[in-house]
Amino acid sequence: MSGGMILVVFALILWAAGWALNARLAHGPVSQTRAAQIAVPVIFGLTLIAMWELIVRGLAVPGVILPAPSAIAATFVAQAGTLWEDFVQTFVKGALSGFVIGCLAAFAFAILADRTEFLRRGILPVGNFMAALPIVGTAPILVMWFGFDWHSKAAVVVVMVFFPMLVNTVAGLADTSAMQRDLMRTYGAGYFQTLVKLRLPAAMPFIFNGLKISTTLALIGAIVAEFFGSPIRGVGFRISTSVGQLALDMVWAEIVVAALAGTLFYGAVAALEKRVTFWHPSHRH
Amino acid sequence: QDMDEVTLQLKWVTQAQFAGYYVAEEQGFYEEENLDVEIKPGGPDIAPEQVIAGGGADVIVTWMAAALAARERGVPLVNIAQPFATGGLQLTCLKETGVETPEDFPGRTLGVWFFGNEYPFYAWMAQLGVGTDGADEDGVTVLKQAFNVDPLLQGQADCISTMTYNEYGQVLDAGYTADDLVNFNYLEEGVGMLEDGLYVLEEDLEDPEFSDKMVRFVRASMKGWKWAEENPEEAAQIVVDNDMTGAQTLEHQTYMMGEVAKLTAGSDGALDPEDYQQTVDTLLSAISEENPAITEEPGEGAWTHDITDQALN
Amino acid sequence: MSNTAPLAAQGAGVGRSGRVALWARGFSRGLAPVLTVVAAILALWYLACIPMNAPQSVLTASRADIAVDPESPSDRRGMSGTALALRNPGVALSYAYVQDRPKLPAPHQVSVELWNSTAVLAPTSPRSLIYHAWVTLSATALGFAIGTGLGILLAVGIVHSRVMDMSVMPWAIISQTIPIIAIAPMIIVVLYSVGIQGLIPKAVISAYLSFFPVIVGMVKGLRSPDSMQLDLLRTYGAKKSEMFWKLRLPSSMPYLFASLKIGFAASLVGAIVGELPTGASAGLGARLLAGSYYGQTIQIWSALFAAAILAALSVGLIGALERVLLRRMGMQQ
Amino acid sequence: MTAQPVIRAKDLNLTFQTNDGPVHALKDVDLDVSKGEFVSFIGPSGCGKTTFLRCVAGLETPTGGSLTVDGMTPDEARKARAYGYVFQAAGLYPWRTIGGNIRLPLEIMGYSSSEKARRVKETLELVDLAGFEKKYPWQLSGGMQQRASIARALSFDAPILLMDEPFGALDEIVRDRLNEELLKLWDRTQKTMLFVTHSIPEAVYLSTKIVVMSPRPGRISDVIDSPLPKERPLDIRDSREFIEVAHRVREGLRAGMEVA
Amino acid sequence: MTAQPVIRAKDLNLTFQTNDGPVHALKDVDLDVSKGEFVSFIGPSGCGKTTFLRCVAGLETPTGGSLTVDGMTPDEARKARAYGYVFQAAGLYPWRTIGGNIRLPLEIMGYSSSEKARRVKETLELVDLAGFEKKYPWQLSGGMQQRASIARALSFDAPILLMDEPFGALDEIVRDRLNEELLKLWDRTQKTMLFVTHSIPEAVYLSTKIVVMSPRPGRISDVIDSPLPKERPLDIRDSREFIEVAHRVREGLRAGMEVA
Ligand SMILES: Nc1ncnc2c1ncn2[C@@H]1O[C@H](COP(=O)(O)OP(=O)(O)OP(=O)(O)O)[C@@H](O)[C@H]1O
Ligand SMILES: Nc1ncnc2c1ncn2[C@@H]1O[C@H](COP(=O)(O)OP(=O)(O)OP(=O)(O)O)[C@@H](O)[C@H]1O
Ligand SMILES: Cc1ncc(C[n+]2csc(CCO)c2C)c(N)n1
Ligand SMILES: [Mg+2]
Ligand SMILES: [Mg+2]
Repeated sequence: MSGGMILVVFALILWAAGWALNARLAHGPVSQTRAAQIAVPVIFGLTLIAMWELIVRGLAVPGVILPAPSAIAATFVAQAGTLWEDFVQTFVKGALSGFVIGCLAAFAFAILADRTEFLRRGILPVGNFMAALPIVGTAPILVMWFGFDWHSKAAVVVVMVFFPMLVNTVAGLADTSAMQRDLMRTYGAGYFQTLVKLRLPAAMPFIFNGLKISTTLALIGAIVAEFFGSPIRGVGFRISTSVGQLALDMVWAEIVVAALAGTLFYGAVAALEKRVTFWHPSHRH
Repeated sequence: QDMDEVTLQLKWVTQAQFAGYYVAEEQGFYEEENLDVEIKPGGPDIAPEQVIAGGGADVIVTWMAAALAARERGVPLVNIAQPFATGGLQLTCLKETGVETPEDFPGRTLGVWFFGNEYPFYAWMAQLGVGTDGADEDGVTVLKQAFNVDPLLQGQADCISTMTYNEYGQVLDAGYTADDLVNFNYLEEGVGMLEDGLYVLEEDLEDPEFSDKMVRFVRASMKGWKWAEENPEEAAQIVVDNDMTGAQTLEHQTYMMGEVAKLTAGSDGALDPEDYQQTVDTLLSAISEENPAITEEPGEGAWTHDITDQALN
Repeated sequence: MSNTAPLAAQGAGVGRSGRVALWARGFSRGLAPVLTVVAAILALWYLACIPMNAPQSVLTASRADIAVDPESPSDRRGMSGTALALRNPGVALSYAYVQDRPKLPAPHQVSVELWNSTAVLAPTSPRSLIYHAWVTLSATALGFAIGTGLGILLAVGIVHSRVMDMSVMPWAIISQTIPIIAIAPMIIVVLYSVGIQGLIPKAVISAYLSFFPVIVGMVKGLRSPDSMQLDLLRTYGAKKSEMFWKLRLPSSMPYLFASLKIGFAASLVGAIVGELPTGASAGLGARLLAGSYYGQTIQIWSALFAAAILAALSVGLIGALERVLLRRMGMQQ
Repeated sequence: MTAQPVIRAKDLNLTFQTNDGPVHALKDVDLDVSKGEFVSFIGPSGCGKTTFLRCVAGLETPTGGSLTVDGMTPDEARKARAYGYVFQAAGLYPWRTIGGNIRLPLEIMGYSSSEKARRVKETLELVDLAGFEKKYPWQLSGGMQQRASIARALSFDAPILLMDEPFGALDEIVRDRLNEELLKLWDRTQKTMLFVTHSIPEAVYLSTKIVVMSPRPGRISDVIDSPLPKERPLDIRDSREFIEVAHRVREGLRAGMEVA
Repeated sequence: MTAQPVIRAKDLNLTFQTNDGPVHALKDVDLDVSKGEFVSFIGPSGCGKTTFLRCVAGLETPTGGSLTVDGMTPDEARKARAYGYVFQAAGLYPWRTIGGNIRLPLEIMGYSSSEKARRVKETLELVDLAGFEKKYPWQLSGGMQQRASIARALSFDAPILLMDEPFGALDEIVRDRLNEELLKLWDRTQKTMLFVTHSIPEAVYLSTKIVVMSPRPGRISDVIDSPLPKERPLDIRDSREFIEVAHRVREGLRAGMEVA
């Protein structure tokens, strides 16, 4: 057996070992602890990365096709400054601002649409139609309209998160049981009171669903938009430029940045969700 | 009898820039050489160097700067033919913005193509001593220009990159006349770099069978180019027929064919070593963070006349 | 424990007095509001065309030797479209809807282009949008099938295996934070190099985007039975498989369909994104790109609308399937 | 006690359309309830008790006949905050604590902070849930949830109290105590009470008027005015009048069952 | 009747951890139930009746003490399909008709088609829901849903029947009838019954053993063996023994309340 094949076999053994370890952690007495809940996915990820390293080396995959994790890590450290600059440009300026504007606008719009039956009936189908629209396609148009800097990226993000948020919020506002609504009616509660005391709390699981979907969309939108014109910084810019320069290690370092940012963003929203919708059955068991 | 298969990866979408290959295919020049050629169109995010490294193509069309950069990064590309004798890359500025000479650049916003096409631009800026981080008065703001000429038309940039055979025509189409525009041709500015050439992997060339295939391929392709130069209208029609997106217009492709013919006119397919050396020197004169194309002489083997010598006999 | 105590959904039957009334009300309840909203959007759209296209209108007019204000092009450069339109109302209006490459094409321009590129041409012509829609749809459908199958399988695994729940779910989330467009060209190149091309690379990207909504929805759906419903089966000593078929699966149906709809839209995005880098092959994504490359805004918009119509039709189909199935299951009143 | 009628149902009909044909939930229901009366509804399950209460509260629209509350339509009365309603199931909001659930109507009706706190405390004590104010609904047993929902309806001053089997999930002792408390409250506040129960003794003990209903179609088969005095110690249940009334109710129920 | 014990609880404890401190739902519960016994549990709401039944069924894991069912752990017994369970709320599956809901356990336990059909029909008649087989749960009134859930538990042959206030939402007449039917069924099948109720007469009428519980912490305060004969016509409720037992239960409940 060649040296390369040995590495590949070793990778498979590592996989089995990692899985076995996780199985013990997950079913063992420690499974409920926080440490185990973090350790299991981390071990899973580490085995995947180790396998990647071994297989890339074992099969001698060219670095311009798929670089090894070790090379990516080295670039990540060496280029930390550039990566940070790209992160600020794409995530903070583009994605985050677009996310906030888009979600707030959708929320306000949902409340407005919800106010009158007529509007809701009109807007929901149109909103659903637009939500199914492959919004990435609007990126070239929005870049044309809003220029190449972060404003157009934010605009793409706004458009991308708007409809999922709108549809979720409207659906959430309607998700109350007959009895819960009847109770409010017996109190002679007004529209606003019913909204604040019943429908908004009841809508929270849906709203957070929309927010969570939007976090991943926001990042994708901001990056995609950079492919259609950008200043010379930003995650999307760097990725496309580095692919052209065959600097695949840099490409993957940027992907790591995006994944880290996205995961933290998602995690933050999920943590908030847990605090706000603690009462929902899916958070209780 | 079985024909030899060849896969060609283009640098960009189907257009008259690659007319020679489509003509050779349609006119049966490849078939005459007993070749079955598959032409794969490229696109904005397809790096031909990466495709060939992954084994997805036998031969690619790319620019020399990108090929040399790939070579330094471990993809040993060899230039086997150079159908484009000169280059069509230029920087096009609007006179009304007040840019007439390179001295007017500082403080301006310039549109540049990246994805391996940025090397000539950075070499030029290095030569002019103009900063590219846009921070100070003496520098320029660089914007990554996408696929079209919008930044110029919409006033987001003072100058943009164009190819003589394509984007420049689009600017003219948009209603500007040649008098409204100033063109800086990279070749004339002394930072020209060789454009579309044919490249293969070094180790493939060691295989005599493969070499032989390439000889026939280059011969047929050059025949196609010459045919295209002589019959620009028919060539444009062939290109349009091969466009699967249905987006190309005959009018624009005819224009493009006319301009491209000017670039291929001086070439019989053989690489001029002086042009090669100029490209290398320019690249080496401007090594920087932004411009990491190559850091040392590519050395022997970055190009060869073996194929063209045999093909032209 | 029993905060979900059952109460017949009272009042559901109120006012359903005959089909005639239903039909009569159908218009005001269904079509009229949608039409109103659409009309409002169209009106806004037409209005927006004027300032959006004003700079080009004014340029065209000045070339045709019509007096415009301000006269010098360099003075005009810094001005907004609205300002230009206000200073040249006549010019802005008369050229707003007739440009070849407008910044914002008017609805009728898009419809005409849509009509010309669908009804007039043979569906097999590369200039026909039907042809491109078909190319995209086939990649979407394949990717959607793969993604949905994978998503359901993983969800079943996650619900039944703690190891999978704890290890796969976080990584499924992380996988979605990777910008797909960044790796799409690489996926295509890598698959190229092992000899796979055409439909499958696009389908792989589609599947990558669509498995996530399905996994999330299905995990939620399979976990949606409340503790009493689960306890009931546990008292029967039901096996895990019986729990799945008799309880988890039926109660996950509404969630499944909701995520199928999102998943399909995601698949379509995936197929289009997969078509972008290979700008010269067929498909709606290639159309979008080619349009963008040549500044053909009308073509971009019509490709976009073709994609939206495709999505709406497919999602509508899934919705119809949902209604039929849920009604047969008695879950819809 | 027999003042002007507050609730006036005339020829009330309600038919539900279901997938297999219409269900006649209420048929030709005629009933007058005067201000301050305590009316119990009793009848086999499915006879339309809940449906009738819902009509009174304006939650269901009758398909025939007329129904007025204090001269207004049920809807207007509802908007005038005439009702306290205890549903057949507890229906607490899961995102609010027990205290928060009881506070809900007080918030809506704009009571002052101190008044809110006072009333929450008072009604929690009334239903024996002091100390559970900060718990969430799912942390309580079924009976405790039901008591919380009673507290919620009692916390504010609605002139009409509609209670749909409020004590169904409670044990006899607590039930007896709550029955007594309810009578006291009624005496003190002069509310008009509509009360659904399945327990004959409970109906007789509490009511000034007992409405016996029978199913398919749901209609009133008997209306019994109670001869019992207003003052009712628990041992009144051993008195002759009590047993007689109970007997008549039981007979009414039997008869209704046989016809159906 | 006093054969070997089927259910054996020794020093059983169960504590729930909640947001504001632990709740001691069961404390030091000792109880033996013999095969074929009919045991009723009575006690104020929140005293742990439901929790105890859930422990027996293996749905809740005690935090202390031991509990065996037929010598097995509750979990093993559950897998051996020893239980029929009627929950405090009906808990019908909304996507199945009433008939489909009753068929559910039969499907799981692999009864033959004809047997399934026969049993569904039989139990529907038993609970007076013949003709509602094809209706969906939300088309039924609260009491009808509860009856359907009783039918579901009775349709198959589990040796141990756990019923958590099954008749809470039913009217007296139907309740009486179902009480009689339940006794007949018990007599015929020799099942072991654990039955939670809030009605003292019901507990006394049905049981061979009455367990009185008291809350905070939930524990057993009295266990009363019934002296009543196995044959029990409805009017046994007027007998002296009956009234005496009822009295003892009531006293037990009172005492438990005062201590708490
Ligand atoms: N939403 C509905 N759709 C169709 N039928 C309904 C609906 N709600 C109630 N019904 C039917 O109307 C009849 C009366 O129901 P209702 O809930 O008023 O009975 P009830 O007297 O309150 O019974 P219970 O004592 O069991 O609560 C029943 O036959 C029931 O099946
Ligand atoms: N999931 C839970 N989390 C926290 N506390 C709980 C939970 N379930 C029950 N409890 C508590 O345990 C105690 C006993 O509850 P249980 O449901 O057994 O009462 P019960 O005797 O059945 O009352 P009821 O007659 O009202 O149904 C109560 O104080 C209740 O608040
Ligand atoms: C993203 C991207 N932008 C620009 C170019 C530059 N380019 C090289 S060849 C060619 C065709 C000329 O019309 C063009 C435009 C590229 N390759 N990729
Ligand atoms: Mg009812
Ligand atoms: Mg209980």
